Amino acid sequence: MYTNHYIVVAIFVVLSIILALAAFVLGRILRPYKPSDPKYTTYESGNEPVGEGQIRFNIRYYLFALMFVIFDVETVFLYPWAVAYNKLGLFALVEMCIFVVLLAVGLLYAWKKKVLEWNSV
Amino acid sequence: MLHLLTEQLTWTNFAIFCAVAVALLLFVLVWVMLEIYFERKILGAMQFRIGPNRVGPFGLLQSAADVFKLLIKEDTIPRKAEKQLFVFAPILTFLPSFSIMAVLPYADGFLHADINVGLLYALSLSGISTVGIILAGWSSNNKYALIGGMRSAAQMISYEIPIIISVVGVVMMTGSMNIRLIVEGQAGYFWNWNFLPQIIGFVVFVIASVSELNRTPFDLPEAESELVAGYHVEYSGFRFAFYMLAEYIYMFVFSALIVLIFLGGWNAPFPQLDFIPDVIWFLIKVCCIIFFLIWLRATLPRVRLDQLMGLGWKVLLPLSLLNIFVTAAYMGIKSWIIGG
Amino acid sequence: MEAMRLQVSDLVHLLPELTLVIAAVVLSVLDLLLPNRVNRKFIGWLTLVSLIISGVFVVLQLNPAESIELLANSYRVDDFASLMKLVFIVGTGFVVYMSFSYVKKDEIYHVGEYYYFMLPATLGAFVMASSADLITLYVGLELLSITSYIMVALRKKSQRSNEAAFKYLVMGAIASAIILYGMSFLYGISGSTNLVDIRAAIASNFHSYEMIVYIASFLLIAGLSFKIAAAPFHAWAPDVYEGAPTPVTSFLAVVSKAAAFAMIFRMIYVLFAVGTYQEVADAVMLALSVIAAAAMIIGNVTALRQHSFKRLLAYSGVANAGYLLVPITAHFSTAHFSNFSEFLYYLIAYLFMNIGAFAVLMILERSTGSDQISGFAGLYHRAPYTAGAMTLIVLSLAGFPITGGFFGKLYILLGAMETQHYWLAAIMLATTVIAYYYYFGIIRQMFMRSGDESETIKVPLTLGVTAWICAIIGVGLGFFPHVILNALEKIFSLTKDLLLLS
Amino acid sequence: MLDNFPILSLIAFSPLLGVLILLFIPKHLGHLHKTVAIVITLISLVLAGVLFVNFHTDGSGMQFNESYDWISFALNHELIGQVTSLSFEMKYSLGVDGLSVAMVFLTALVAAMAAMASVFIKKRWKLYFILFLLLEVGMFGVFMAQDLFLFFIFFELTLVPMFFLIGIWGYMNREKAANRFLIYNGLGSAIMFIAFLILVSTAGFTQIQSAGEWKIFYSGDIQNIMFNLFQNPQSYANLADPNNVFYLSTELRWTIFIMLIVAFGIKLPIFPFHTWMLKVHTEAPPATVMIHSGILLKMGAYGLIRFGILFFPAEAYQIGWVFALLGVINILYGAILALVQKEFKLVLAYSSISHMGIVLLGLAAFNEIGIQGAIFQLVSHGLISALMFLIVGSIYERTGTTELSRLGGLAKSMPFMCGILLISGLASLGLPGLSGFISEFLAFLGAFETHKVFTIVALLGVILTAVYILRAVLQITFGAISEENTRLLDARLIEAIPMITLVAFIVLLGIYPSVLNGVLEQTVGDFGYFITNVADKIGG
Amino acid sequence: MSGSITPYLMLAAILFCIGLFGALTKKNGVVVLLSVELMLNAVNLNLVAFSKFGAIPSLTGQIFTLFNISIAAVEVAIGIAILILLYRNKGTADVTEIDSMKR
Repeated sequence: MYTNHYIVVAIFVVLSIILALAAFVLGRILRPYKPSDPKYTTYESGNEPVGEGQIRFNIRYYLFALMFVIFDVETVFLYPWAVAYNKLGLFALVEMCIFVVLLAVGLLYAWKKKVLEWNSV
Repeated sequence: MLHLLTEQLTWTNFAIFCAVAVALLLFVLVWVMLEIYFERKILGAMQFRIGPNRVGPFGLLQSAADVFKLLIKEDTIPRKAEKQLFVFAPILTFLPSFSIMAVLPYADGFLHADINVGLLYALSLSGISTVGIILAGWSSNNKYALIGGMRSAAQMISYEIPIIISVVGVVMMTGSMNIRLIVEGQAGYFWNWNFLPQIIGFVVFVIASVSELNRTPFDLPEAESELVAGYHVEYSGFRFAFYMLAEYIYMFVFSALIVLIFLGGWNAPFPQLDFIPDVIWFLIKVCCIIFFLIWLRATLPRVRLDQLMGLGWKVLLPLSLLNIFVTAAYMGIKSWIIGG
Repeated sequence: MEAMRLQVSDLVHLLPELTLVIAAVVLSVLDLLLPNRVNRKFIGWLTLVSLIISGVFVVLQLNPAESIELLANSYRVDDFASLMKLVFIVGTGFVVYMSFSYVKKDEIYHVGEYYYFMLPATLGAFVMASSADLITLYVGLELLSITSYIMVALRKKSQRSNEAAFKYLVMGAIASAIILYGMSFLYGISGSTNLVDIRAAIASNFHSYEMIVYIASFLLIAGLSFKIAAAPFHAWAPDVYEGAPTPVTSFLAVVSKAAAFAMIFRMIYVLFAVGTYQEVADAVMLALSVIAAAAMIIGNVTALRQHSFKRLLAYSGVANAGYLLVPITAHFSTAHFSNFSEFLYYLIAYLFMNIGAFAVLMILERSTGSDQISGFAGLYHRAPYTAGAMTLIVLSLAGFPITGGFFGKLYILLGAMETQHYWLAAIMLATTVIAYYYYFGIIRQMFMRSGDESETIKVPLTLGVTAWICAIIGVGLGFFPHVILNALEKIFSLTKDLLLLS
Repeated sequence: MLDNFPILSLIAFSPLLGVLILLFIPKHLGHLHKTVAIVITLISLVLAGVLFVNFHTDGSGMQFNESYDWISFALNHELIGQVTSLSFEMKYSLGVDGLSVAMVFLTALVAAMAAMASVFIKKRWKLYFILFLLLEVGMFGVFMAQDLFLFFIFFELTLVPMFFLIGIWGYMNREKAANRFLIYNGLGSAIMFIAFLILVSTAGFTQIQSAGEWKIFYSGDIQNIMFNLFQNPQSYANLADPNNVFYLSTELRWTIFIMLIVAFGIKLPIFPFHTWMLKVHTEAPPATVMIHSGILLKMGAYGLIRFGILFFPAEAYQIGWVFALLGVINILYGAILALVQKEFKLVLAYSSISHMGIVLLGLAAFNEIGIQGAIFQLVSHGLISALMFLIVGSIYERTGTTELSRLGGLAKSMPFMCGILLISGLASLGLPGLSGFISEFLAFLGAFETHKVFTIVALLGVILTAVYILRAVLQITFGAISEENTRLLDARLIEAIPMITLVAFIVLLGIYPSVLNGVLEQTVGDFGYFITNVADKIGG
Repeated sequence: MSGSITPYLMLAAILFCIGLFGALTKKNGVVVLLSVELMLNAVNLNLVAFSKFGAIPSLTGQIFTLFNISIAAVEVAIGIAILILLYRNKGTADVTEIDSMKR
């Protein structure tokens, strides 16, 4: 039964959740609880926090996220092809060449447009 | 184990599955503690220090003590934090790390689940941890945490692509994404292993793995000196422990993946060494990789962020794309020679 | 299994597409590697050249002895596709040519991209026209749509352009999702994505899946109506048209729309026109005709209230989408099977009318800086030749004889009459009369109002040439429609090229 | 003599020559433009005269036929059995019968006069005359076309230049008038077009089957449609069968017929559709109104006869009383409203409505005399109203007003013009010896045979006509003169020539109607025979 | 393994409707894009369900899904890019404020 494999996987997932919950419950029982105001302030090297915590961050992060989305999803096509590579002919390789070249052009584009340069935090 | 998996599911079988899983969990927890102990020990040795030596014999129980300390530590959630997400984030980071272990085979016939897209499963689940890290950074409502989280996310997603593409070559050679089959495809001795024909993929995979693990020289998200502790700056107690747990489990997971995909899994390198059991070989190889990782940490300085990103996108990604064609060419030549 | 696979020899049939792909890649690399100071205009010329080369290949493919079926009939090189491709090529070619006078560095920062993005967009349209498979159809649709989203947003610093792009994206994506949802049901009942197989599945067990067939076809119709901007799914069009750079607007109005029409035509006719149950065909045609009627009425009536010429053209585009839907909904009758020629002829006329109108709009935008209709005031005095061309174009748009627009409408109406769609024809004519009001409003502005007469308008070469070419062809189409239509009849085979009856 | 000579095309497209010449004359040479235009219209007039003279008065059917394949293209027939060709045909085919000849000559005449009267145009000569000549092409074409589509094309061709002529050179509310003209007429032609298309897709569907060949085609050829409708019982249009999509059922016939009435009724204009025409008459420049009232309105009547009545004689016969009723309403409504108008132009506009009512009444008679009267009335009113508006234009140019109260006693300052005005007024009210009398007399005579009551009521209109015409004309000529009107100049030569010419023709028709009658006789006879024949067959 | 297709179709329909509703009503541009993705994923679910339990099960549905996934990714990438652009120029990602072209 092939499902069995996934049941095992499910067991692992559940188990890790149980572990986490158990640990937190255990911790709650064991740990002390002595609230004081400074404990609950946001940490900022011991100073009073300045401004908002959720600051606007650099646009670069988005660009990388976009790059990631594109390249990550393109692997969707690489994997099926790779699995069946032995059964496909030379022409499939040529097709994949074209595909990868297009990907590479995309990378080159990002490169030349300085998307890959990281120039701040 | 394998034959149980092919049978109809019964309650007994289910119980056995659960028991084996729990056993693995316990093993992993112990393993992680040992890992931390040895890391500190080896680092100490490399830096001409002694390392932990007080708790237990040779300081072996030092890690256990640390865990216990974290367990009984007061756990604070900052007032400004987004509480639900803050609580949820460490679990989300930890969960995939352990779940990946379900598909790792440890020896011939010794595995938990034999999924035919095991490789994909492993690699894609590792991506989910990134979400936990971003959540941690965001929900803490702390500038350091946010920047750390974003950096970490940027780094992880940047290196995930080379990782994923670099194993395409292996998949091509094996014709399957089943990790067990990948290992069986390398049956034989070290000249049959994938790391030789896949040398580019291997190198890319190892380097990217180091980065995925956020370890030196790519440990920017945690960069103590600039970001205090990165995304988990606000975490304490056992929530913090979960990040550490996840990190060290990932160390095991990625080492195991390197071994399984490129280094022949449980196969012995020389015919003379066949007498050593499979599982031991597997563990030896994993230990070697882990040692290598620790060694790196002791040796290399931390790179700059722009260098890090540049390496990932401008070197590793093109290399991994190139690897696909190198593999294709290699396979073509091989079949040409064999097919004559 | 071997038939599924693409052979090297098949690449010959894909030459038009390959030309575009290669040109797009080469041009993008070229654009990247050239230093910044180099003027990017030559990329536009190269784009034009590659379009022409591709067009030559398409022409060479016309009227093959046997329609070429690639990849298990999922990609077809037949005359339906080739003719539509020619329309796309001509449309895009004009858009590129007009752009030479439009693109200004301070507004469009990525001149290279601006030009070579036309190529993948056209390629998407090609794929839409050539496909007989849901997957390739969808991929083509998205290739076109996604490229268009970017092109709309190319005026980076313009808030309107951004807004338009976002609206277009969201609406387009929703429409795509709806189309896709419909497609998934078609796949569900047939287990295949090939249109011919789906038709067979519908025919063989229609009654067990009646509901699903209806749901699927209505979802498809709704989604595709979005793409052709037919009412009541047209809300995005005016805003997007207004916000986009004007040549891109004309691209959307002509090529995008034509491509979506190609897709509708192919899908509806292969799936429902013959060989299936009459009732489902009737229901689909009825739904389409309701949309056509709504588009004609809403488009024309709303256009009456517009002050911006661009928005007016958008609504006129909505109305024209309605006109173009009529031959599709007309279906067949005892002696009426010429839906495609009617459609294509009007599409060609529409192409030239619209491109010409946009060319004149661009001339005006350059001189007055706005796209208001009042900008036409006294154009006759300021730029008499442009006003002359515009008059011809407007007459064609309004459907006055003897112009392409008139004969296009005539054939469509005749088809509707031959199939007894009297009400649809009546609506079409009534709305045409409504349209007189706003089309002649432009003429009124040009000839009867006095603008700032002292200031003469400098007409950029490419725009003036485009406007006049379009005006002349528009009128020529009216005088010699039979030239095109007879050629079309010689080339096009209904059973082989459209209905895929093999 | 003219049998193989393309005289019709020559007439129809002779104004295009003028357009070509005008295109190459620089803008500022205004007078040159005018001269060219007048010469060209005179050439057309001469040609039309040649046609008129050469017309075989005893020949029935169409004469001077010219027919060329213009647009003919194949339609897809892959799915229709053994058919070898399926096509659509649109012919360039011209031809004239008595009715057409009369209208063509009228057109040429009025157009030439209007060209001369264009002295009132003060700006943009070049464009004006180009449009004017294009308009003339359209008008000629309408009266000659022997193909439904060709007719429609020419019909539409008159719309655009007219729109410009009104919109650019009109008075204060010119744009509104132009718009209204466009929309109403556009609507009319749209309705007409639907009717035509239904006709073409049913009665225009013809098949020719011979050895091995099976050709079918759709055609807009009028003769072909008539043949299919009446002479060929085997044509699909006549075969009642629920599966026959080409069958022209009774309902469909009625639909088309009513559509045609409405379409041409708007143009004519019949009572409820007349509002646009008032605006045009008051706002358009005089020369344009001459054309409009003199010819364009006649196109409606022409279409009504040619397509409404001749295509659907049985239907027309059955609702003949409706025609008569509408005619009476038009006559009385126009006359009564003309009576109360304060503006001379509006008086004339309503008088046009009233006079068109006479046309309707004449047609409603469905006998030779009635039809002849109707056609006579078309020609006569064309001449009279052109003359009247010419004078109005002259007066307006001098006084700047057409309000009756502000005009008066003009006979003192411009006796010649007032004399002409008086003559035209008398012609309009039907004084014997002038053309108006003949036409009204014939129309009423014909109508009395069939619709006695309506005719008697309509006769009231004649009295009213006399009243309003005399009221207006006498007010202008002999009323109290106002200070500023004393120093007005009389007609210039360029105005006098058209006035005299038109008067001459009015008088000619009045005292020697055979000029026109000869041309019309055979045609009208054919019409009458045809109508009664078909109507009898139907049993109406 | 016996399966009925109905639950999958129901789930897909529900997801699709949620997505459509969200795409048409939500204020935040990002949420709108998310909703669109939800619609596309509902379709993917549909396709995969059909490919397993459809009238004629076949792999084509899964291949279709792969295409959809990648296209959806591209779409959202472009969407985010445009949204960022908009945010830079306008300072908000609230789609209800995108109205500069309303008259």
